[in-house]
This record gives sequence, C-alpha cells and structure tokens, in this order.
Amino acid sequence: MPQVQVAIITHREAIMSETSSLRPPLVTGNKSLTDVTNDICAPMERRPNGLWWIAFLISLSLLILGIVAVWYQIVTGIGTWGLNKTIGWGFDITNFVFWVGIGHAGTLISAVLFLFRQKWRTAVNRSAEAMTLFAVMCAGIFPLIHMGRTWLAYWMLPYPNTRGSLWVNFKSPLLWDVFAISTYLLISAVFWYVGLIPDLATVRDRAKPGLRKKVFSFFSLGWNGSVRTWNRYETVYMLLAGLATPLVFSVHTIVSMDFATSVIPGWHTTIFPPYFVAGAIFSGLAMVLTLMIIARKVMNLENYVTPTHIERMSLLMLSMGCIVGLAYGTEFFMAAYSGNPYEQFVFKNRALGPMSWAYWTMVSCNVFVPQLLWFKFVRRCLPLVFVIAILVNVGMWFERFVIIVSSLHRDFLPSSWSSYIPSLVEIATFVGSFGLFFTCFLLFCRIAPAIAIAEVKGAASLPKQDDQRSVNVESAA
Amino acid sequence: MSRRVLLATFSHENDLLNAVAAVRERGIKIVDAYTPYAVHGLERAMGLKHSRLTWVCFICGMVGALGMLAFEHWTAAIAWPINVGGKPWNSLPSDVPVAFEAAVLLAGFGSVFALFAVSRLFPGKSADVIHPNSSDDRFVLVMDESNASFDTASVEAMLKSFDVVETEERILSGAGQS
Amino acid sequence: MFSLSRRRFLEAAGFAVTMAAAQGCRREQPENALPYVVAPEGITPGKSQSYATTCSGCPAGCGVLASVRDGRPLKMEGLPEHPLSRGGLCAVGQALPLSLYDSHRLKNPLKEGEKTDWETADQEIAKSLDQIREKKGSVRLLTSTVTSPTLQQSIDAFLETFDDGRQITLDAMSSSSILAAHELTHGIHLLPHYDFSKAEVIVSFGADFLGTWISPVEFTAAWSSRRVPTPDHPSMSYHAQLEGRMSLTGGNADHRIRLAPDEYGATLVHLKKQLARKTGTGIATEELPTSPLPNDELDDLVSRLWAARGASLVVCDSQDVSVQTQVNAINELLGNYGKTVDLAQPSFQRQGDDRALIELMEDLKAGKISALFVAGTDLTHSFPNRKVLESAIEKIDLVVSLAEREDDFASLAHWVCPDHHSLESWLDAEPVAGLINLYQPLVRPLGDTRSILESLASWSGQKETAYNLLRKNWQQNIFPRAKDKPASFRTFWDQTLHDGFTEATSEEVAGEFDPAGITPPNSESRSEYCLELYQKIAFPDARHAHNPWLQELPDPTSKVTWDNYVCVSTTMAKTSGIGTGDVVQIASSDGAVQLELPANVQPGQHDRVISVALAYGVKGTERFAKIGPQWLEARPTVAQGEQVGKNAAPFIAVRNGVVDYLRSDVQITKTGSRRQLATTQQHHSLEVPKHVAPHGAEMREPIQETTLAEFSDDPSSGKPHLHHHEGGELWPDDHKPANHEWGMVIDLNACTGCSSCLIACQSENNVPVAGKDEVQRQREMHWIRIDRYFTGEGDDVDVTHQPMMCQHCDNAPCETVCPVLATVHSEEGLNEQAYNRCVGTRYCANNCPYKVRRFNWFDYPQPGELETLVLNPDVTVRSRGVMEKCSMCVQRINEGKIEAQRLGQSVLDGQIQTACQQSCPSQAITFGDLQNSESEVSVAMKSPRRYGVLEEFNFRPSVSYLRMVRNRESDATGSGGDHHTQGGDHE
Amino acid sequence: MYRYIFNIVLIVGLFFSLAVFVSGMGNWRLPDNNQGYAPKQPIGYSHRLHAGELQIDCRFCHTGATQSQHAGIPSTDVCMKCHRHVTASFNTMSEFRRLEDEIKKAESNQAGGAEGTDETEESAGEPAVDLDELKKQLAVMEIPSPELKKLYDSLKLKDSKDPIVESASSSIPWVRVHNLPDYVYFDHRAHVNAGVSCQKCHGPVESMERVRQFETLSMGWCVNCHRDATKNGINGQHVHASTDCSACHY
Repeated sequence: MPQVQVAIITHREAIMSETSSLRPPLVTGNKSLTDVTNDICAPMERRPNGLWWIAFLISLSLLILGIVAVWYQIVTGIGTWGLNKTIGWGFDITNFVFWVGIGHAGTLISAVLFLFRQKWRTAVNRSAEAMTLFAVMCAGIFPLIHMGRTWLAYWMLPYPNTRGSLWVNFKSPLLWDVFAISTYLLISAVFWYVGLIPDLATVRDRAKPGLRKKVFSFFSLGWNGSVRTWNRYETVYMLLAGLATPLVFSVHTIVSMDFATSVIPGWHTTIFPPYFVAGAIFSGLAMVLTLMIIARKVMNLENYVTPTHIERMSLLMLSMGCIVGLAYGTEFFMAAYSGNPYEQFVFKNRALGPMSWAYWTMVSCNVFVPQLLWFKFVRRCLPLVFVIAILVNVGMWFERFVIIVSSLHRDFLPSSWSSYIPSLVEIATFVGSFGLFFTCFLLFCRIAPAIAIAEVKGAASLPKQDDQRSVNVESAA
Repeated sequence: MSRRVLLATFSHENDLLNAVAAVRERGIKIVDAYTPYAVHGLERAMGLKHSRLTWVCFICGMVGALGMLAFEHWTAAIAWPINVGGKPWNSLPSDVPVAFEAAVLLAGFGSVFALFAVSRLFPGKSADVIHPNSSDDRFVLVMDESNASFDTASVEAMLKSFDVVETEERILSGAGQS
Repeated sequence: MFSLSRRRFLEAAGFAVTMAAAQGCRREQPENALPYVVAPEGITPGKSQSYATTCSGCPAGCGVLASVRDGRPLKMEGLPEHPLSRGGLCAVGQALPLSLYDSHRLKNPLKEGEKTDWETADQEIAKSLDQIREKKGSVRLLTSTVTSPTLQQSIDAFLETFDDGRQITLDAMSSSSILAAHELTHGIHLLPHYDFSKAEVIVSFGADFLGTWISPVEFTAAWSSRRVPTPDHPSMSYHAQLEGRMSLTGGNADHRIRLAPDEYGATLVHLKKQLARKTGTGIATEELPTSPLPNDELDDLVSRLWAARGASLVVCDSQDVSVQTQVNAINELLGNYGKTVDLAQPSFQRQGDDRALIELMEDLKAGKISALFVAGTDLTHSFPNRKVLESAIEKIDLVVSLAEREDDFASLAHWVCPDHHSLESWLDAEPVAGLINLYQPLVRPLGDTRSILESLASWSGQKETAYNLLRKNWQQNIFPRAKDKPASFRTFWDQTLHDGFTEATSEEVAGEFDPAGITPPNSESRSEYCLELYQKIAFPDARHAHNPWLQELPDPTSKVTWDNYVCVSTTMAKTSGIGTGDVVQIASSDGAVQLELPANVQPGQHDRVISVALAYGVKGTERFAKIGPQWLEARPTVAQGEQVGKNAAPFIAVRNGVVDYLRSDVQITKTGSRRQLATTQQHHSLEVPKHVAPHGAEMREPIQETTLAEFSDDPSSGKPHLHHHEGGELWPDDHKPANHEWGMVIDLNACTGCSSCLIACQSENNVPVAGKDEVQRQREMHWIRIDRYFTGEGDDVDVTHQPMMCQHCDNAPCETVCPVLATVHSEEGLNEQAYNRCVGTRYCANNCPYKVRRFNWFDYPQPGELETLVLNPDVTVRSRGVMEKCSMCVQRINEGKIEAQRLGQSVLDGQIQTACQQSCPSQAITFGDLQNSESEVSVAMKSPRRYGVLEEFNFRPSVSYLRMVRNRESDATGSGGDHHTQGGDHE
Repeated sequence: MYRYIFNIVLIVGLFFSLAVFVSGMGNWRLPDNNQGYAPKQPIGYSHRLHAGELQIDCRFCHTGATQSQHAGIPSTDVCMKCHRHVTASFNTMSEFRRLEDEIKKAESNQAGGAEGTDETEESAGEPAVDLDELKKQLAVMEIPSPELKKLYDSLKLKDSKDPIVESASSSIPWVRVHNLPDYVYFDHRAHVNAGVSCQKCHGPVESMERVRQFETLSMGWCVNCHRDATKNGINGQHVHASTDCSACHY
C-alpha cells in the first residue's frame, strides 16, 4: 500500500479499522457497495409481500378506529373520556409522554451515537429517526385532542392579534411543551430528511424514467455527490446532531416540568427531569429493539441488523432500566426524608393504595424484568430480548400512568379523592395512535430507504473486492 | 465557459484518496470529486476549506435565544403585564425553556437552509449526474485538463496504479461548479 | 388537450367564484332588538328590581327578596329584615325560579286528563257542586298547612256553602302530636313557637330543626346567633342531639347521642323524673323501666338543663302524643314556657291534623264523601294509605285537584284546576301569630292558570280577582290589627307590600299547664329494627321533586344525589354484610309493603335504625331520564318507566290517632343486586387510610377545630403546629392590589352544611345540571361544594362541614399553568376565569390543590326553551370544553362598583354580597374589601379563630375560615380526636 | 388553436379572479369584525336629522345609557312624544300649506268669479279644473310620512292617532347594529357616567343617515381605550379603567 494512504487516514479511523478486525463486522455477508444499495433498495422496489399487507391493513384499521374515536370525542366532548373533576388527565397525557419517550430513542441513536462516532448506529439510525418522527406525531396528537376546544389550539401560539394584543403565558409549562414538541418535531423531520437526501439521490439514479424518478428527483434536491456538497453536508449533519442531542434532553425535561413545576404531591419533585430523560431513552430503546427485531425478519435485513447490534442495545437498555429503578427508589427516599406528609402519603399510596397494581406492574416491567439482560444468553436470544423490550414498553407506559393518575387521584383534600376508569373512546384513541404509528412506519419502509445507504457504506469500511478473502479469514479467526 | 476535464472512476474509496493525493502532488487542478458517501479525509486530501456553516448555525441560535428572551420579556412585562399566579412580571427562569427551543429551532433551520442555499439544492432541481453509478459504488475524480502542461496519457498511466476503473475525457459546460 | 384546458378554465372560474363568495360570507343572521311599545314606568331594561315577597317552598313563610330583570324573576334571596328568616333562605326557596320556568307545569285546566278551558270547568264544577248542595253531600278540601288568612277565609267561605264541608290539613310530614299534646297539657290545640336564639341549652330528640323540622331557616338563624364565641365572650349555646338517624342537626350538635326513636319516650320520662326531683314537685313518681341512656349521660343533661332553667329548650320530633306530653312537662319544669317556648304567639307553620285525616280515611272507605278537593299537596307522598284513596275515588261525584303539575293524584282527579306558581300570584301568609307576609306576583302567569283564591271564589259563586279578595280581607281584617296604626289603609298596604311583611297584634292565647294531661309513653318492647321515614333537605315535599337543581343537590349528610336509599349503621352493615350500593329490600312484617332500594352505610346511625327519605318516586320525574349529556356510554338518570328514587310513603302508619313515620314491624334483607349511588364525595374521613398513612400524619387538616374549654383558655387553640415559612418571599411582589381586595371569611362554627349556598350559587351563576350518570362519574358542576367529613371510629362520629369554593389564591397554582392566560389574577385580588379564552387543557384543575375547578365535559343545554328563562343574563353560559369555577360573583362586584360610581359614592361595606353569602341562613359567610380595615371581613380576618386551608403551602388564599368550636370540656368525646396535637411537619 | 383560445380564457379567468380578490381586499377583515355594518332598519329613521340637525340629545331617546348596562332602544311611545305632533317633514308640510292656500285662493277666486262679471268667463274654466286637481293632489298627499305610518302601526293607531281598539300593538323589529359577543359585558352606565362620549364608540352618529358600526369593537380596541383612559384620564378627570379580564368577561 502506498505511503500516501497512511498519511491521509486519520488517527481515529486507523483505530476503527484496526478494531473492526477484532470486533464482529457491522455488515455481514461479504457485501459489496452495490450489494448494499441493492439490498436496501430492494424492499421499496419490489411489490410488497403478504406479510406487509397484513401488517398494513391491521395498522390502517386501527388508525381508522382511532380517527373515528377522535372525531367522536371532538364533536361530543372530552366527557367521552373517563376523566373527572379530580383527575383531569388520564390516558391523554400518559400517551403523550409515552410517545414522546418512544421518540427520544430515535434521536438518541441517530444523533448522540453519531456524535460519539458509534458506527453501528448506521444500521438503525434511519428507522430510528423515522420512528422518532412518527412517535412525535402520535405524541403531538394527544395534547391537541386533550384540549376541550381543540379548534382553538392555535391560541397557544404567540401571534399578534386583535385582543389588545393578548399574548400567551410564557410561564406555563404547557406552553413550553408547545414549543418543545413542535421544535422537536420540526428538527427531527429536518434531521431525517437531510439524512435522506443522498439516499434519495441513489434511488433516483437507479430508477427508470417515469413518475418514480420524477418524485425522487424532486425530493433529492439535485444531489450529485460532489465532494464540496458532502463537505458542507457533513458539517450541517453534525450540527443537527449536535442540536438534536440537547434538544432531546430539553424536550423530556420540559415534559417532566409539566409535572415538576406543579404543586401536586407526586408531581412536584426536582428529580423529574433526569428521571424522565432516562425513562424516555429507556422506553425508546425498547421500542427500537421491538421494531428492529421485527424489521430485520420482515424486510430481510439480517445482514445489517446483526445480533451484535441487538446485544449492544440490550446492554444500553439494561443500564437505563437500572437508572430508572434508582429513580423509583430515590422518589421514596426523598418523600421519607423530606418529612412532607402529603409527599409521604402519595408514595405510600402508590405502592399500597388502590392503584398499587399499576405501580407494581411498572416496577416489575421496568426494573425487575430487564435484570435478565445481565445474562449474555438472554441478550443474544432474540425472542427473549423481544419479549423484554415489549414488557419495558408496557412498563414505561404504566410509569406515566402511575405518575399522572395516582398522584391526582388522592391529593390534598380527602373530599375530592376519586378514581379513574378509562372509557372506550379513550382506549380506541390509544389503540388508534399505534395504528397511526405503524401505518406511517410501514409506508415509510415502502417509500424510502429504511437504512441509511450512504452512511452504511461510509461506516462499514467495506474491503476492496480483491481483499475480501483476507478479511474474511481475519474475521473467521 | 466550458472546459476540458478528465474523469477517473474508482471502485474503492482508498483508491480515490490515494489518487487524489498523487494528482495534487503533480500539481494538477482537481475540479471536483463525486462519491456515493462521505469519504472521510477526502476534503482534506483535496485541500477544501472547513465549512463556515457552523457560524451560520451559531448566529441563528443566538438570534433565536436572545430574540425569544426579549419577546417573552416584552409580552409579559411591558406590552400587557398580567398578574399570573403572583409571579413577578419579569420572571427570567420561566423564560429559559422557550428561549432554548427557539434557539435550537432557528439554528437547525438556519444551517439547513444555509446548506441548501450554498450548495444550490432545491426541490425539483435536475441533478447533473457525473456518472450513473456515482451514487452507488463508483468514486469519480474530475481533473482540469485545460492547463497546457496537462499530459493526459501520463496521468492516465499514473491513475492505473491506483486501480482506476475507467477514464474519460469530457467537455464540461459551466464553471465546473459542483 | 381540450378537456385539460376546460378543466383548467373551470378551476380558474371556480377560484374566482370562491373568492367572491368568501368575501360575502362574513356576517351572521341579523339580530333583532325589540323595544317596548309603551315602556312601563319605573322599569329600565337591563336593570334588576327587587321585590319583597314570601317563599312558598314550605309553610315556614320565610321572607324573600326576589330580583326581577326584564320581566323575569331570576333570583330568590333572603329578606334581611324578616323577623323569622333574618335574610336566610334555604335551598328549596332558592330553587323556586326553576320551578316557575318549568315546561311541565300545567298550562290550562284539565277535564279527565284532557285540555279544557276555565269557563267549562267552572260551569260544570258549579253544576256538580249545586247537585251536591241539593243532596247535602259531604265536601272535603284537603290542603297542606294553610298559613294564609285570606286563603283560609276563602276556604271557609267556600265550605260554608255546604252542609257538610270540611277542610283537612295534611302536611308533607305531620307534627300533629305536638298540637295534640298541648291540647292535653295546656288545653289548647296548637304548635308553640320555639325560640332557639334564647336557648342556652338545647336538647333535641330527633328534631332536625336545622334541616327540615317546622321552620329550619328561622331555627338555623336563631340557633347560630348563639354559636359565635369571641375571645371576650367565650360562650355559646350547648346543643345535645339524641337521635336514631344521622341528621344535619345531629351533625352540628356539641354532643350527639345515638338513640333509637322508640326510646325517646323512655329517656324523656327519666329526664322528667330527675328534673322533677330537682324542682321538688312530685309530678313523676311512677316506677320506671331502666333508662336507655347511661346514667352519667342523663345526669349531665339534667344538670345542664337545670342550670339553664328558663333558657333551655327541649324539642322532640315524635308522633307519639304521650312522648310529646313528656316534652311539654319537661319544658314546663324548666320554666321554658313563655321564654323559649311561646304559646301566646303560636306558630301556624304545621297544622296537619291527623285525627281529621283518619276520619277522612274512614269516610272515604265508607263512601260518604261527595266531593274531594285537593290543593297544595301531593297526596301520594304524604297520605298514609293510597289504596283507600284510589278505591274511594270511584265513589266520589267530584274530584278536583288544584295541583300545579299533573301529579299522581291529579291523574286520578276528574278536574285539574291548576293554581298559579307562587311567583305569579297574590297571597298572604301568617306563619307565626302576629307576623303577616305578603306574596306579590312578579311575572304575568306563564300559562292559563288561576289562583286558588279565584277558583274558590268562583265556585262559591262570586267571581273576584285574587288581588281584590286579598285587599278586601286586608282592609277588613288585617288593617285593624296593624301594630303601629298607620294613617290609612293605602299607606299600610303600600308599606307592607314594600316590606313584604307586617307585624300585627294577635289574639293572646293562654294555656295553663295541667299535669293531668301527661300520659306515660307505652314502653313497647324493642323491635329488631326501627324504620324511620324522614324528609330530605333538598326537597322536604314531593312538590319539589320536579326541580332538577334540588335533585342534584347533594344531601348534606350522605352527599348522595338523584336517589333515595336505605341508611343503615356501620354495625348493621357489618353484621348483615350490607355495603353502600347493595340493593336491600325492606318489607313490613305482614308483607303488605315492600321496597327495594340501595343501601347507604351511614356512620352515626343507630344500630337498629334504618331510615328512608320520603318524597321520592314522584310521578313526573320520569322526565329526568334524559337529563344531562347523552353520549356513547351515558347511563340514564332514571331507568325506562321509573322515577327518581322510590316512594316510601306506603310505610307511613296510622297509629293511636296519629300518622306515624316510625315502624318497628319491618324486615331488611339483601337482594344481591347492586345499584351505584351518585355521591359527590367518595372519601368521607379526614383520616387517610391506615395502611398508606405516613407516620405522624394520619389526619388531614383542612378543618380545624377546638373545644369551648380550650378556646376560653387560648382563643387560637386548635391551630396545628406547622412549620410555616414566615420569611420573605423568593420573588419581588409586583402585585399591589388596586382599589379593592376582595376576601371572604367562612365561620365553620356557624355553617351547618344546609347547602342553601349551593343552590344560591347555581341560580346566580347558571351552573348546569349534569345528571346522575355524570355525578357518578364525579363530574357534578357545582361551584361551591360542602365537604363533609366524619371523624372518629365506628358509629360515634363527629361531623364537620366545610364550604369549599375557589379560594382566589394570590399565588394561584392554576394561573401559572394556563398556557393561554385564560385564568389570571385581577388587580382586586380575584382569580379570574375568562371562559372565552379557555381552550380546555384542564391543567389548572389538576394543579388546584382545593379541586374547585369544574370542566364543561359536554354541553349542558337547558331542557327546554322555557327553562332557559331561568338563566342569569349577567353570567355567561359556558360552552363545552371550558373550565369554570367560583368567580366570587364578580358580576355582583362589578354591578356594585358601577352603581356606586353612577351615584358618585364609594363602595360601602356590605353593599356587595355574593350569592352564597346573601342566602346563608346562619350568616356563616362574610365577604368584603380587605383593604377597608373597618369592613366586616377585615374584622373577621383578625379573629384568633381564622386560618386558611393549606395555608402552609403559601398559596395565599383570599378565603379564610374560622375554626370550629365545639361546646365541650375536652376532646374526650367524638374524635375531633387528638388530631390537632399531631400536626405533621408540613412545609 | 384550441390551446390558444383556452389559454386566453384561462388568463382572463385568472385575471378576473385576481381582480375580484384585490377589489375585495379593501374591505377584507378578520372574522367577527363587523366594522361598517349598516343594516337596513324597519323604519328609515335618520340619526342625522334627529341628532344632527335637530340636535336631540342621545340620552333623550336612549335613556338607559346613564342608568343601565343597556342604552336601550326607545320604546314606540318615546317616538310618539314628538311624533304625536310632528307628523311630516318640513318640506311636506310647506307643500301641504301651499296646496291648502292655493285651494283657498282658488275657491275664493271661484266664488268671486261666480259673482263677478262675464269678462272673466274665458279664464274661469281654468281655475275650476285647477281646483279639482289641487283637491285631488291634497287628498293623495300623505301627511304622516310612510315611515311614521309604521310607528302608528306599531301602536295600532289610526292616522288620526286614535287607537284601533280591536288589535294589539307590536314592537318594531329594529336590527341590532352594535352586537357584542355574549361573553362580553359592556356596561353603558360605567362609560357614560365616567364621561366617555357616545361618539367615542359609536362614531359620528349625528351625521349618519342610517346607523353603521363605526369602530371595530374588537377587544384590542376596547383595551387600548382603557389603557389610554387610565394613563391620560377622561376630560381631564383621572379614571381607573381596568384591563382585568373580569372587567368585561364573567
């Protein structure tokens, strides 16, 4: 190999290429660059298979159910939900926080791992970003429809008006939410789209002349792979990743402030911002795992999403589970240590009161079950990881439910203590949000490269075709 | 203005990197290179300057944050001071979250739109694709032939040593801008 | 090509049309404004006028100030100058406007259920009456208590035209035994006028005088006037209540003893014996069975009563005449006659005559009656045996009902000649001898109805208007009695009409006590169960069951709405496995009467006593099936073909010449089915459940209380030891109040929990009725609620009531969280809610520590167009999706301020009153400007008893409470418990 | 060819839409802004005449303004205070008088003519025709204007202003011009007694033939006036015009 090469390969990459021979390869199966392109583009270029159709039809019908429920609720009233004078939020905000949390893992994988130069993210970052986008869409719907007068939602925006001008209340955490969620949605969308541009160009160049080519030409913005553009592109991508990382922390911090800045015991606590961010990452990881394990099977991406990826994600999930468990314990400690009887009561009531079933579901799913991931065979057993991920999703939903409902149902004055049973409309809306999420996700798999082609190529350090054999020997060794 | 260029196509990023280094050593002017993904080190190998988009991002972010802080203060304490929960008119801590979000939003959009503007990317633009496989598995180096000292044959010979897949001479219209 | 272009052309053209159209559709339908043709004198459109009149809710005759706006009576308020009600008005009285604008009220006379006109009715009734006169038939006129001298005169005149014409008085709940007992002991058949304001020691045997007994508003006002201890005069009346069921009065007593109603007699005999021993008179020497009351309790009562001779009062709500004679003997022994028990100026508020009623039943059975007229009472709910009536009616020639609605009896009658609503008619009332009230019409009759005065006059053969009849009677009979000898009848009449009442001389009645009249109560052996039928505070009379406001008024003790139920004690519940909501069957031993109702486990109930409220299952309440929002999961308020609750009147017994509301021959069994009660409160204790209670904070402290003994030592006793942050504020206080700072103080010692403020607020602020299902879902809409807590173990519990509404916190947690500034603070210290700005996130309600915010889950339309007339035009009717809450009657504040500005004055203290404050019978609520240090509210704020609920959180509520003081030696009884000694470490 | 024609049609269509749109821009306004609303009223009552020319004080008819939240629309009997006597416009009345005088003159002429000599016979025919014509004119001349007739109809009065016994009176269905939303409580008392002139909100009504909404009546307009009043006072008097929500919304 000529000397020049050594000179231009950065130190970091030297390490990477060195370690890549020690670590299992990120892309298995002796793929050439064209193979990568072909494999990833294949799902969107061939007709969908039966499995896709079944999944799509199920998702779509759930979505329609949700739309009907939301329509009914908007024309009839929030009374179609199981809320009451004491419990003003139930499924709505639980689902909102749940979906925002799901969304966070996408950003985490794509932006945070990018900043940390974790190359294995390339296998999943595209779908994780899409997941973020769709999850934030689902999340955004709930604060919208939870309003008694949804049609006036635009009053939340500070626009000049004829009311003198009456602005908005910048002291309200709910307004912070409006800004946080909309910023998050927009930045996630932009991040996702910017990442997609080179791949759209790849698809465009592969497409035969026709509508498909036209559409991809339109959306690929005239991308031609010039190294000057790549140079700026990389800068902007890094900037976006750099912005998205604090954003994702700020979003869930602000979501947690909806509760933390209130006066309700069980909400009013300073631990919430880190606790919520950890929880969000935890639930997001679980969701990514769930989706990835399905996707690699359904879309034949086993060579790109390898058990190694799954195992690393599992470890991350385990550590997050432990952080969340620590947070649960800390809450009790703080209540006991504060000497505030209202606070003490809320936590005792959570664990032993009428809603203890929800509390213990949450603890079991979020803290106890993930401990299985200490064992390597569990981490490498995909069905087991899948089950654990599902349980963590359930547990994290319950975490929000417990925080919201169990704190509200018994607060200061015993005369107003109450209970909460969700109504059919609420359940249908929740189910509908899953419909929306999966419908969007399935459509996304069909119309855009589900894996970042350019990034996989860039990160995988594929050997020259001629060198293949030697590399294989190395990895086999 | 049109000019003559020599296109060299490679199948591996290392070949391209090595070739770029060699070509620049010979004093040949490189017009551009086209790659299917961001080849790390290529920009340095080609001697491209660091992008100034970070400044755009920073300025947009500052405008977002300071602008929003000023706006929040103006609405709550000056334009129409309204007593909200007994809080002081000018309550800086509660202004921070929205200001932060505004900063991120403006910085993100500012830098992306700056990228699009500087790189002339816009929806519906028809791309001048240099090589049908340049977005798949081919790395294309475009060298300026207009210099009188350019010796096509010797360059091609040199490129051969970097496993060049093919070479082609072409007249490029326009300024050769990417 | 052609088609494409054509489409484009159409697109372009369509665009143009749409743009033009979009500019056209800007304005809604024009709205018309219809002015008067000839404006009446003295009426300014948009301004309300107040007229003094009288409440017709029950015969107690409270004075009313009715405000009329643009020809509509809208709000009933207490008449402050009235000697009986002293400005108070109960829930029933407050709810009258809604029954006025009731589309189900009859709009014309009916003949056999078919619409007819007055001329036909009068002709045909007159014809039948002539026939009856000819054949010398018996005519009976059944009325509820008639306190009106003019109506009484008309009735007498009408009945005089017959050979056998008699009036029979039937009360919703009879107290005829008191009248009968006085006939025995004092030789006069009358009801004495009780004066609770003069009583230092009150011992009540089951008499719910603060709730439903005889004249509750008057009694509450009088009772509470003696319940305000100040640091300078730390004294208050002592009130012991001995009762079987948990009544409102019992809950307010200093000492409550559970005693089954069938034990009143035995206890009273002992009381009488011991008092007699103290006086040295020998009226009671007979051998007695053992007292149901422990000796120490008895001794305590005796010594307290004896110490307060002449300033004590023993009352009893028993229909056993011999028991009442014992009460009379005790009051006589204590020298209470002429002091707290007034026979000289007796009360006419309950004149039900059970003997006459029993005779009527005999006559009906025998088929002796030719004509039966019924006015002012719904027979089905007070008549002991409806079957007698039903079978007898076929034999009667003429049956006429004068009911306002087609009630149960009206559907049996040949003729229904509907009376006016009291707000449409002229009438008078003499509730207590020497006090005569006037009723004046405040609205032109809404239907083709006729005053009972006119109907009777017409059937007596002289057509005359009610106004003329009334004036004539006043000129002839009342004017001569006038106390301060006015110059002319005209001035007298005008002054009375203005005042609403006049004081007149009355015949002095003298009754001498005669010990011979005392009869020993029969000491029946105790039965297993004792069924007690009682009146509900919301509607003591079935006539008010049509009023949805009253139906949705939570019972002050059980907090149940929209239903009646069987109250059982916690002990009985435990032993027979009955839980709240379990449907139980109560049946008379002979199986003749059966009733299935859900149970309500009531702490404080006597173990043997089961109690059921009357006036439920009223015909016509089927209409409430669809009240409240209708949606996917909505459950009807009443099931198909059913009524609200069930009628318990069949259990009313006739015994020893009286109508008795007690029954010992009953069985109670669990049916196994369940029926959820619609309660507005689910947790009834201040104690948090034991297994989740933090150590040292087993008790919540929204209600603070102390005992009189401790209060005399330390006026601020009862204050929990809290770590209250007293240091400076974290933030600068940018918000100095402007010209006013509104505040409110509620005296928990005066508040009885009667809930009149709830209806006052509902009427003033257009609070919607949500329906039973919504109440079950904990979504009632009342802006003010009364939190009721039981403290203590088992059945010996203390009851506390706390009115709770928006506290208008200066550091309001709700305001901070509203994203759109829909709830903010006014410069006068009010927490404002701008409905039209609200987008309905409900965050404010979540963040409200007092949980006083109410969300419009649905639209709650008025049931009909007529009913919309009850809405107060000064308060926005809230739409779906909007939060609402107590505004401290800001419309009244604004009116007061603007009116003061118009007159060039400043706002005087007491000029602005909130609706809840105005009507409070015990004047527990004080409202005013805190910036005015002289104002009543500022003075109350300085009371050592003042505290704020959850004050330790620094919400700085504008509503304060005055600590409750129980007239007790120490905390030994009940459970007020040691709770004030265990203040946790609240921050 | 087709293409050419249709392109022209298209361009004309677009131009037309644009023209309509632009012309509409002038009176484009936000929803619920009814500025300039001037509905046709059941009686062609002229404020210009009454308040402007005749200088009748606003409060003479709108009596509620100082005492009630509503200024009130005068009842028919308020109109009749004057219109019992004033039944036609000045022009109509002078025309009426002129006709009457002419008839009188003609009649006296005729009478004089009859008694007079035959010299005038030639011209005598003419005034005779003139007289009939004049009488006819006088007969069809409506002294109460058709608008006043509506007033009489409301009270069910004959032209002689005697009531028609058998029929009941009916309100005049005036169309509300200034119509605030139901959740806004505007109190005339507070404003009029604080010295705010009627024209401040209603505009120069005294110059309006038919009343129109002069201001936007938007919340911002109210609030700005309140701010200004608090800052600068009204007529030199210090006032405190609250900008609290509950000043108007409750």
